[in-house]
Amino acid sequence: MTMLRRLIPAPWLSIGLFVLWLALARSTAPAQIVLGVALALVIPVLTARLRLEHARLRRPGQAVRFLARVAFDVIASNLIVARDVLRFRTRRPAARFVVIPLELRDPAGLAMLALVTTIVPGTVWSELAVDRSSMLLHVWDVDDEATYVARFKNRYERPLRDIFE
Amino acid sequence: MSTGLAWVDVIVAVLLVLSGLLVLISAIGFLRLPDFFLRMHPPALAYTLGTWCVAGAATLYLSVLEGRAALHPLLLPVLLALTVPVTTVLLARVSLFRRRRTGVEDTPMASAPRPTDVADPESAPRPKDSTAPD
Amino acid sequence: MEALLALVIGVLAAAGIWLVLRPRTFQVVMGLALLSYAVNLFIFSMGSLVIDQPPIVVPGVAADLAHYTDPMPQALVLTAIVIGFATTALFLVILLAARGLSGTDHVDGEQDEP
Amino acid sequence: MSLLMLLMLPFAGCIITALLPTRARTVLAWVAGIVAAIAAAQVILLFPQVRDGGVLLESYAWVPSLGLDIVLRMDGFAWIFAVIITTIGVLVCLYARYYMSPDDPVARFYALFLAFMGAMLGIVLSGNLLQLVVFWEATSLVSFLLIGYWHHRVDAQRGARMALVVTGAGGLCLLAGVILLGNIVGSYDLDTVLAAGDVIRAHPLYPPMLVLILIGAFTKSAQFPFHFWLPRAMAAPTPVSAYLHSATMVKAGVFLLARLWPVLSGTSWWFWLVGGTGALTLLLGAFIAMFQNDLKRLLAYSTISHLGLITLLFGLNSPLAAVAGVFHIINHATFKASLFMAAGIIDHETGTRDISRLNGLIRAMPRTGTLALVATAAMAGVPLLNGFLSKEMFFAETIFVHSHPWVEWSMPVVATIAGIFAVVYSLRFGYDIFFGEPSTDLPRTPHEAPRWMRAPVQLLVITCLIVGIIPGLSIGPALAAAARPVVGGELPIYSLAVWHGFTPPLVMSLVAIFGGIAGYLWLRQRQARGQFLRTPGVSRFDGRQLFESMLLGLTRGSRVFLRVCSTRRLQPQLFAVIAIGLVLALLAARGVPLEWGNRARLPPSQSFVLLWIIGMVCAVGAAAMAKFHRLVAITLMGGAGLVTCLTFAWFSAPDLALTQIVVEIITTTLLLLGLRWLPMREKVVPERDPLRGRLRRGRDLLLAALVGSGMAALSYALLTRPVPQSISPFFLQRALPEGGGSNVVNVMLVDFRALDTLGEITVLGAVALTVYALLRRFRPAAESIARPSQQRAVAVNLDTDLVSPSRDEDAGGYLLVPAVIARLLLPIALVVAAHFFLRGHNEPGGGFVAGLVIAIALLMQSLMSGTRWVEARAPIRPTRWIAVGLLLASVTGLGSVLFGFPFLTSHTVHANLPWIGDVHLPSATFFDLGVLIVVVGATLLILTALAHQSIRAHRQLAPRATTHPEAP
Amino acid sequence: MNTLLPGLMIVPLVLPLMAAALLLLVDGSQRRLRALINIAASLAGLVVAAILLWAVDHGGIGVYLAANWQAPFGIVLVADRLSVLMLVLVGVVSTAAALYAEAGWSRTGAAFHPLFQIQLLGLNGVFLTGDLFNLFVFFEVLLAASYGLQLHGSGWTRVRAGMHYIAINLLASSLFLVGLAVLYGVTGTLSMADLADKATLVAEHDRGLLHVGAAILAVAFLIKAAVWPLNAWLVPAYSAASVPVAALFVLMTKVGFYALFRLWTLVFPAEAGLSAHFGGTALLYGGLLTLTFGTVGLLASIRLERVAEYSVLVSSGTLLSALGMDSPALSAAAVFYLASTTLAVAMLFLLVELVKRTGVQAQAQTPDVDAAPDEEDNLDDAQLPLIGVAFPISVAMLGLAFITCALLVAGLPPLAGFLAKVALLSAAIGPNVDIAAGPARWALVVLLLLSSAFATISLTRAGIRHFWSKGGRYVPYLRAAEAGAVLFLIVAAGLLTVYAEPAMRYATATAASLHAPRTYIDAVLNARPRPGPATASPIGEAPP
Amino acid sequence: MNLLLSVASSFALGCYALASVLVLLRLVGGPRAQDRVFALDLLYVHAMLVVMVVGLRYQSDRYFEAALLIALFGFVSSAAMAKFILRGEVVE
Ligand code: NA
Ligand code: NA
Repeated sequence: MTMLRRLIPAPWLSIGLFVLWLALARSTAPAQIVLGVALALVIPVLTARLRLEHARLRRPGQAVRFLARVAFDVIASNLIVARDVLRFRTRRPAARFVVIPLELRDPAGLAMLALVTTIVPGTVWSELAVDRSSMLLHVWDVDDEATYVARFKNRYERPLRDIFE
Repeated sequence: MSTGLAWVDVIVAVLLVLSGLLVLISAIGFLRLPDFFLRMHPPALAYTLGTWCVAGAATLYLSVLEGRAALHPLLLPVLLALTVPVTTVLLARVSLFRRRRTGVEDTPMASAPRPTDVADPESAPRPKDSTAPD
Repeated sequence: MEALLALVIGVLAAAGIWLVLRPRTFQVVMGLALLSYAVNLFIFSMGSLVIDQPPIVVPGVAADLAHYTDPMPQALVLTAIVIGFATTALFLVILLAARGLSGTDHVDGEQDEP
Repeated sequence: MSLLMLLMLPFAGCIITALLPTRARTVLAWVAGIVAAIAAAQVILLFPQVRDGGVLLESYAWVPSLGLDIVLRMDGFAWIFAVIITTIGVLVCLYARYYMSPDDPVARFYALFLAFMGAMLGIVLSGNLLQLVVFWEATSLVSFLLIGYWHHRVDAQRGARMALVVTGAGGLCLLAGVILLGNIVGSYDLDTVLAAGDVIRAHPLYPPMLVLILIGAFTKSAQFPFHFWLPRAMAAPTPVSAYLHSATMVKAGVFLLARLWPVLSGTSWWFWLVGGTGALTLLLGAFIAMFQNDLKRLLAYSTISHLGLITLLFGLNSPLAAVAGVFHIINHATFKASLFMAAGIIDHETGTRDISRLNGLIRAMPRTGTLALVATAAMAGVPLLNGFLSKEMFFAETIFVHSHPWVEWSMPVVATIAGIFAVVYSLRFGYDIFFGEPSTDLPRTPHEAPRWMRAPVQLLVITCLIVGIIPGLSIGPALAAAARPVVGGELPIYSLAVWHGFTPPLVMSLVAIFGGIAGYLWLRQRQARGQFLRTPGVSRFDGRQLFESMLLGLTRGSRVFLRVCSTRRLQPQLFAVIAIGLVLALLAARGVPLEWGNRARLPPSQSFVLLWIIGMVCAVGAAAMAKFHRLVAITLMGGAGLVTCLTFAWFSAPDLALTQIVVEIITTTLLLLGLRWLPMREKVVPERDPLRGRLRRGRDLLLAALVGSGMAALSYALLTRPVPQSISPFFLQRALPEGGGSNVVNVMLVDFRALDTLGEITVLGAVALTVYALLRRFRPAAESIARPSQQRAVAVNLDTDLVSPSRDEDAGGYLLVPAVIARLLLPIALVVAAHFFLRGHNEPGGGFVAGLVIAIALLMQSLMSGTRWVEARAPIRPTRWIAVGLLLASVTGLGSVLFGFPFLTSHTVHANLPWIGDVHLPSATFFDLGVLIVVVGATLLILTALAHQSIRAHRQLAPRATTHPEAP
Repeated sequence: MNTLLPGLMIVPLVLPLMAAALLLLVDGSQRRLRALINIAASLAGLVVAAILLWAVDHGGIGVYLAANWQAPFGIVLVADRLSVLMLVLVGVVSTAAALYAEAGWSRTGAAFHPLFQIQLLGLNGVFLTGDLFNLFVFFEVLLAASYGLQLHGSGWTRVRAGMHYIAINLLASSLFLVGLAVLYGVTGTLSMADLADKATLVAEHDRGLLHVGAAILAVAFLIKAAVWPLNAWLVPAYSAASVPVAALFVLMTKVGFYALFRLWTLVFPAEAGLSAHFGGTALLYGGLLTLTFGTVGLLASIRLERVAEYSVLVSSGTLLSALGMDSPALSAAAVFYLASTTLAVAMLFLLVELVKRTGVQAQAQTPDVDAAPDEEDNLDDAQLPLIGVAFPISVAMLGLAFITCALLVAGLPPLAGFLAKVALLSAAIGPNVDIAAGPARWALVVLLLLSSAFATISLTRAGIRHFWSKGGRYVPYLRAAEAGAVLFLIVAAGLLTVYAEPAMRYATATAASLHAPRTYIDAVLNARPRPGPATASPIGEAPP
Repeated sequence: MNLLLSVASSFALGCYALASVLVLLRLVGGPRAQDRVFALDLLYVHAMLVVMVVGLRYQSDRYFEAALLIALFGFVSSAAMAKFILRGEVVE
């Protein structure tokens, strides 16, 4: 186990790299597979010390579901923000900063949260408390802050805690 | 420039047009919105759906053209999603820092303990004398 | 298109030259960088200006200049870009050293002579 | 013993003496004297061979293609000179043994003395005019060192330098003249030249050539107006004066006049130039000599006068005069050398050379006094002494001058007046020193000089007497032998006798003698009254002052010239480069009107028009902002770079687009790293002269606009021309079959033009090393040593994530998200790099882009997690990477040499592996790997060297920070 | 050239490159090893260059097809008489400089040795390459290394001079690129030999563009050759450079001249029709102006290093004027002069520092000869004793070396410098001496003589100041490496003097072949790659 | 030649170019540094889109790598600038 652990310190990363290689190579020829496996094995070992320590993906299945949800949110928000931009003169969105208390502490999870808020139009990750106990979010259009916070935590933070912690 | 399959062409065309419009709207928003934090929202249109549309179009188009699954264009939105937060997170922090430094108190702090950027906003140099770039 | 590319080259060159002639070291380094854009585009424009004919040979396509763009200027520009990068880096560091040693960012280390 | 041996002997002696102990003056004198004596004996023994017009000739090839060979040639004239040089050389060696102080480091003296003897022999034995110039300049140089022998004395320094500059410059003129002469004749060989008199005199370039050669001769022989160096050269030790400045070196000039007399003389140019200069010098030298108070100075001016006399004789265009000239050369050498030696003895014994202080010495040193008086009489032209004979011949010649009536009339008068002057100064030398009340306040108590110190003087004086009394028997044959070559082989009829009857010359002699005595008495009277203590009237002829002020003026003028014609400022230099480039390009285009070509134009694309407009706006914006808003300028330049990249991509240059992007990113980061050490905003210094500033900016703007337009026009002209018959199809055809890759650009980089790439990565490596070396000693500007204002604004005792995030071992603070993402991107970037590297040969990519991808990925880690964090985990040593990369690339290149192919020839290994199939591994891949490694190493070296400055600054600031209360 | 020797042509490139890489790998503490590698590599370069010189002189032009591609497609290395002569000069000067550097200069900053070798690579590359763009690359190699070496030791004067030097050279590089791009755009080739052929075929209405390209290129070269008024960078840059580097830099101005000489004789020979001697007048007058400037500068020079720097300008001016006159005889003289002046000025640069060590003790400071008060004559012993002051051995040796060097620099007899001057003067005056030969010829003659005279004046002035002093003098220490380096150059100059005839013959042959470039062109274009596996294997088919 | 795709891609390219011009106005006009940096970041994204669409238009897969590089590294310059504005130095 430890031997395998040392050989493949980050299995998910290795898989990701292997897929990345095949996609880049645009081929599944034997030679490319051999090369892909080699890179997927070698690179994580080489970069082991430069990676985030203790980062672990615990629930891959949930991760996939989470990403699908985010994708949906992205598309929906895109349309909303596009509409709001076009009619900005007549109706201004109720943009404001929202403080969101956090239970998520894992750096990878927090990064993922930042990533999600960034790519979902309508939210901008602005600041994280020093002790990671809360974050500041700029929101494009929010009616009720409390509702929004609850929805946000439920929709994004909880799944991420499940996945990373 | 054609796959020979009409439905593919139509889908690709629609996706391209959609992408163009989204990017244009995002740029309009970026140019016209009055506040920096407001301006940070519309660009997401460009690097999410604007890109997704093109990536989807390319994937579809190339796959049909080459007769095999050409999934590599999809790497672009993925990589973009990974990298774009770096700049936006930093820029948001920049904007907050500068607002607080110049004493604009309309931005709340994240929580207690307060991550204060400036010891005493009053004693901070005025923007005119500031050596910070603008 | 050709006229416009020529115009771009001209504007880049003019901007670069203008900066190169300025008295501040930082202006000079920016000028040299802009000038290198102009020069690279200039070399590039010596080849045939064609669209979608990269010099990557495809079996079955006649290997001549009617089907591929001229690879030579590209090879030259590639080398020139690298060398330009290196020299910009060097000039930047010199500029910093000069700044530290002379206390001013004037190219001569002193303000204009009377 | 051949002539070559004769010539080499003094030089050999020079080396031997130089190696002997420096104060062993007796040994040194013996060695030098023996060398000189052997040479003298050798020369004298050669007399039978040259007596009847025989010529000894030896030739050694040196540079035949320049016409410069070592030709040693001895005829009677050269022989008599060689005799003078060697015999007086022996005497001076002996004399110097006693003259020089026991504490003097005389090895140098004797070495230089012998070297001079060799050089002088070289002149007289030259059978090739270029060779003559060689030895000519050698005598100038050695005389410089001899005059400056007592180099701690300023007079010696100045005198030496003046002598060198005047005679050296004269030598250069002589060189030019000789080369002209050689080109007229077609040879530098003396015999050939001597046979070409008619051609030479008829040549249109004869006057300039003559003038150049004469300048050489006149400077050496101290003729007016170049005479002034000789008195100054008296700062030399007296043996040097006796040898160089009376007997030998100053005779080189008249030697040359005599040597070339057969071919150069006989024209009115010659008569006026040579005769005129001689006459002037004769008079002037004698006149000034009368008023000198320094023994050696007096002798020096007398020498000038006598040299003028000889010059005048040669200038008279008459064979008889030429014979007289030769005769006077010999006579002057004997009496003047002895006089110098006597003066040296007096100086040596009394400690002074001041005539006004020296009186009645005949009592203290009767023998020396007697000898000196005889020699003085010879100098004055008293009968029964050799000086009288040649002077008599001179007087005779002045009477028979055929020229302008005015000249015919004035020549004897001039000669007589000069004779009077000579008697006056001779009396001053003789009577003033040796007679009268003995002086009592001399630095040393005078007594007779050692016997062997007087011996050389004795010998010379005896010679004067013998020649003076029995000229025909003693000097007759030698003079005939010497004069024959000078007059071109046919001697005129002359008689060497003391008594020719009561002739006009005798009358002139008598007038001179009695007039001289009268003049002396008159002058003494006046000087006793305090008059005429300095030379009256000729101070304006003082060439020395003229020379010195000319030299000083020239030096000052040259500095002004340099200030005007050069600059230490950068902007004018850059302006000159650009402006000259523009002007030359415009001039080159002139004559052929610039026409646009007729190549089919590309259809315009609106989107690209827009993009290019963006690019241009960015470029202009960057230019406008670079002064006060550096960050903005960098941002705008990024925009311009991006548009450039898109242009490459659009116009079928994917490789360029890739490279441009990564280079752009690295450059921007680099500039930002540098920006840390520049103050954010410059103080706006009000311009001292706003109008001038505006004018300058207007001028620069105009130039920039002109160059821009020029570049645009040039590129448009070329863009619209039909493509020339380029060599490029070759690359397209061979890339795949022979280069083993379908990406032609990459195949060019690693195969067709791999040498370029090798050079390019070397450049990268060299620059990185330079940057590293420079930054190791980096000292930031005072105002940027402190932490940036953004960081200072954050109080250290506040609990904020902005206080140095690098304290966190893991990602933290405001950099948490960026750091996590950056670390995830690293493996991704490595896969991408591998992708670019491996496909580069066939598709866009390659080692360079791959290397930069890796470098950026690593840079990103430093950016987000701090350099120290990265270096603790990835101990990369960039210099090693550079070295390994360069080695790999060159070893790969050498691999082909092992197989007998040229450097960098690409080979491909083909293999068929089970399951995987055909594998092609071109050697170019290893070359490209070398490129990759160098690129990673060099880029990282530059970036980390720069990034380390911040760490250093933090470390230096750390002690200061601890004085503040710090948060836990 | 026989079959074995072309293989040697790559050594001047590979040797310094690999030496540089090795030097980077050798730990900084192993000084001896570094010094050994550096000197050995330089010396080996000299030996190889000497063999090449012999081979080229006896066997004709050597052509090396790098990467086995035929000209004009691949990059060709060409060893003709001029280029191997330059290689030999690089070898001699670099060996001396490498030796000298070990006395201390190599330790005053980082990466001296690798940069030194890279500089040699650049120089050798410039002289060997037959390809215009490759010439650019090697220019950049030598410049990149020279930037590093120039800045070696840091300090404000160095950095300021370096900044100016670099800025101007970067601009020059841009001009180089633009010029060569235009030439490529007009002729479609980069091989110099092929360029010579193609240039004759350029259509009438394109010839103006060809000339524009050549003119822009020429400006780039002229900056390197330090033509006036583009030479203001030289004096500060050279005087700021450390001693061995300054000696090496003497070769740098020769690079600009070499490039002009090579290209102009190839592309614009007398047979080039409308383009014959293109720009010759500009070169001539540029050269004369430079010569004037350098000559005046010599006179103005008080400090010895200034004399050396202005001597560089004098050589440049002389060479350019000779090139501009476009006469084989003058070119031959120029080639000989090139060799002698390079050795001479390099030696002078090495001597500057040593000579300065003879600095007189403070209380016995001798005023400048010119500025000394005009004293009354020393008639009395009381004023100053008539007893000489002995020279310590080291000063005596130094003095001899200085005199030798001064003779070489000023072109005084009997050394090679004089022979070169005679050759130049003789060629400038010409065998059919004609007063109407043109003012330029006579101007050249006058300037040549003046430069000698002024060099004599300022060298004497400097010599007096450093060697002749009123009072006490420090006995300078001379390290073996320093003395060895100077001696090495003296021996080289001595050989050039003694073997002046073969050297002159060589120079004449060099000039003759440069003025009849057909042999060069044919040699390059007719060289065929070695058939091998790469060329033999058919498309897409793997050999068994 | 499929007119539909040609028009659609031209339209998309036109939109990108126009959008870039708008972004350029922010880049030039600011008002603050963060606006400019954000604008540069956006320009990179636009450039990537342009490259992709051009590739699509010419049915070429060779433009993909350029787009890939922009997607992967386009943020580095702007991130470095952001950090510079925030901290006054890029690497601490
Ligand atoms: Na968002
Ligand atoms: Na007296």
